[in-house]
Amino acid sequence: MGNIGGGLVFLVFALVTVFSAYLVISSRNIIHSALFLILTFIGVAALYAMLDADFLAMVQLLVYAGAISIMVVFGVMLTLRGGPENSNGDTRNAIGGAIAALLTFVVLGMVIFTNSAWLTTGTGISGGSTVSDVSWLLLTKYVVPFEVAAVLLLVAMVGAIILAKGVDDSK
Amino acid sequence: MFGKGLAKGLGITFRHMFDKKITEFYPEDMPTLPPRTRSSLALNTPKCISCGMCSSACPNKVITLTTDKNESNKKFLTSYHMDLTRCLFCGLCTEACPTKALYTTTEFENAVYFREDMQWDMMQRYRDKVASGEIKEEVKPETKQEEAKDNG
Amino acid sequence: MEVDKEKELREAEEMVKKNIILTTVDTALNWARGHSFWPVTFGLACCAIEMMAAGASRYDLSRFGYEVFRPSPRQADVMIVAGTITRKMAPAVRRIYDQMPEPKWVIAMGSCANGGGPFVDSYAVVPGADAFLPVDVYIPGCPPRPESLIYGLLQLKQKVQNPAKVRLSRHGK
Amino acid sequence: MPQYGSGLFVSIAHLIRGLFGGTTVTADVVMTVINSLIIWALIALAALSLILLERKVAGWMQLRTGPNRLGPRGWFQTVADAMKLLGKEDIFPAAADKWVFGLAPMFVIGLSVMVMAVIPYGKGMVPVDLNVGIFYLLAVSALTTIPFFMAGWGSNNKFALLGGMRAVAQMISYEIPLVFSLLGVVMITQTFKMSAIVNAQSHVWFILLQPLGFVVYTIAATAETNRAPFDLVEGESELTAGAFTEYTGMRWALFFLGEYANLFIVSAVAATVFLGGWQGPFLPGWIWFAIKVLFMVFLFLWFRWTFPRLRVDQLMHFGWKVLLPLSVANILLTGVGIYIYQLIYPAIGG
Repeated sequence: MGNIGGGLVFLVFALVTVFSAYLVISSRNIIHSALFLILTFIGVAALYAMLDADFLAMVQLLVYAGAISIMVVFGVMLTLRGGPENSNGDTRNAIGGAIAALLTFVVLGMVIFTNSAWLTTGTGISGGSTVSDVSWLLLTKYVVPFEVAAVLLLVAMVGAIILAKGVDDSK
Repeated sequence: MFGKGLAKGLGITFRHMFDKKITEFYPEDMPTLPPRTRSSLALNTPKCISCGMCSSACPNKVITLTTDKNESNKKFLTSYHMDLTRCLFCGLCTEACPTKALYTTTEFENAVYFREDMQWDMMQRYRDKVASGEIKEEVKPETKQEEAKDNG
Repeated sequence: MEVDKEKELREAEEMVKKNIILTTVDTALNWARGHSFWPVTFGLACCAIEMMAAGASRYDLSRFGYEVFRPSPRQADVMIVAGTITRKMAPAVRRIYDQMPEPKWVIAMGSCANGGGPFVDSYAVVPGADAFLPVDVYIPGCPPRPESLIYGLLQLKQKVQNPAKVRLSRHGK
Repeated sequence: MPQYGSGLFVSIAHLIRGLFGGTTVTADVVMTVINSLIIWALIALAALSLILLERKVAGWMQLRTGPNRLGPRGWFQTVADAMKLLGKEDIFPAAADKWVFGLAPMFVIGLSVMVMAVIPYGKGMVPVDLNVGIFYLLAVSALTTIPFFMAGWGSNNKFALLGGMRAVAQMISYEIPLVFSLLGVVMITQTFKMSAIVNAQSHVWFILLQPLGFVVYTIAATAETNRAPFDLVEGESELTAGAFTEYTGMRWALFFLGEYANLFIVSAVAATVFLGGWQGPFLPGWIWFAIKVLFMVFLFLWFRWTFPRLRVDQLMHFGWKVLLPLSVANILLTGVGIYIYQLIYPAIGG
């Protein structure tokens, strides 16, 4: 019963995720695309939660659905020219895009299925909360990648500030 | 210090929560308006000598009155209408009235449902008031004498 | 005239509503409506100052639940036309009225909104709000006291809660 | 300390559960349905009573009486308002983005229900006690920006769009201090679980250990719920009704409901995290919780009827240059404090 129910829930969320991801690229109105993107993120968060990765699910909600997508919307609105209708028309090189997407998919699949470390499907690192485990790993084993990511974000932020301030023409 | 003004403001609003309320409970308690409030107009018909001063004093042609003469060549009112849709309640008409027959009142419950109801028949209103006992019918002694003379 | 027709239509609508099932629901809704008129935040001239005074502490419209002045006509129930309607402003007033959701009512506050008031002879002034709006209650005064406005709103409450009574008051008189 | 009647609702829940066979799936499903119904009822009740309370408090602070006609002292005023709003015309603007416009109010209320599922209303009275409770709460309440944006966009109205954009900018800016202000408590308790955070306050409330965190939380929460002095989203004098300009009747009432549900939620979170939740002597836990929530609600109402609205730039300035550094400083102080405590505590023989 529980398994069937779980499978059903998974199916629902998977369908929602995939279908809204499809609508992101097929919507004519770019704002609708952005809103469907948010729905995709929420669906992915639900899938994470079903995998017992509750912390990751919440980060997905908070960061991607709550903040990043809003930033996307802001970006769209600041750069949108003309009306929103048909703002997301057919891409000129759909074939090239399809090839790129397929290649990415194949590469990811190869990484996942050839690397045995990805295939572990056992239980989590510990039965307790994933939060402490994640934080422990972030500040010990993966401290260097973590800090590198932070520096990357810092660079992006400095770049944004410089762009926002503009060039001083008087000098 | 930063935030001192904010704290002071919070203090003031909090104190006001327990202060005496200043609301006047109108439909339950009728407000006692100052006697010279100009909220409405009334005509004391017997006092009126039909001179038409009010009508000519009005800046907006609110007042229309018609008069007639009786057999002793004395004018009396046949109709007295006020068009409230134009009235300013400025009181110039009451100032112009030599006998103070027209006067301002403090009645303020004048709201009506239909536009026609704002055409006041002042003589009718006077009769209604007398009928409801709100004011006593005033019979001037001089009028009586004159009537007596006429009769006699 | 346009407005008269609108009024007639509305009364006809009222009559159609009077079938058995809808009557009770209607009574309940009318009861609720009569206790919660939310006016549009909107004033045209000096009468608006009295309207504000009616909302403030001394006269306190909130006792009746009428203090929720909504800035957007979409959420308002009653429009208090407070002040002189110039010919230039009339279309804007009409538009605000059109934007309000049914059921909606109009109160003409003060002589100007009733019938042009002191400016009735001016070429620039509309002689009364009922020239282009179906006015429900007229409040004479220049401007009316806050109490007068409260009385007007209570009259409107009477009208909303007992629609038949007001119709009778006209024809019975 | 004895608490009388604190197990009332828990016993009722056990009784119902027993009727459906204790730990079976049926019982779980029934309990879930009942819990969600209770949350819906709670939202309706909270909104109706808080709106009335707001109008009453506003009246008292302005030396007037507030609604006093319907029922005893005007208690049924908001019932009449709700009934009236049910009977209003439902207008869809011709140029509106139909789906986005229509769905936005439902999302607002849906998110409120989702958030209210993890709040501990009393001892053992958490509908869903998640491991990541408080983080879940923050994550879901971060999503509340989206319906506002949808409302602003979908209305196809200048005022609405400006209001929606303001809502998004404001809520994103104040989300960060809000999250950081709660982080201090999480550092002390070392858990995200709401019930565990309440249990950790059996000796001392966290408002005493985290006064700065409480202040930052209160301010950020005021902004997060779009209430004065941060009600720029709905700034009547400049934006008509902001994102809600085109909404009529029940659709608008859902936004209104969501606003007050949010007020209830931030107050409940403050009560849970800083004021000891349902902990308290003598009275049942859920009554203590209600008292604390009401205190927080009153605080927010008090702010609203005291302070004038901020300007947009002042709002952003305050959020990024005052609240954010303060909340980060709070995290640093808490870390140092915990470190010192861990040094000293063994030394004094703990």
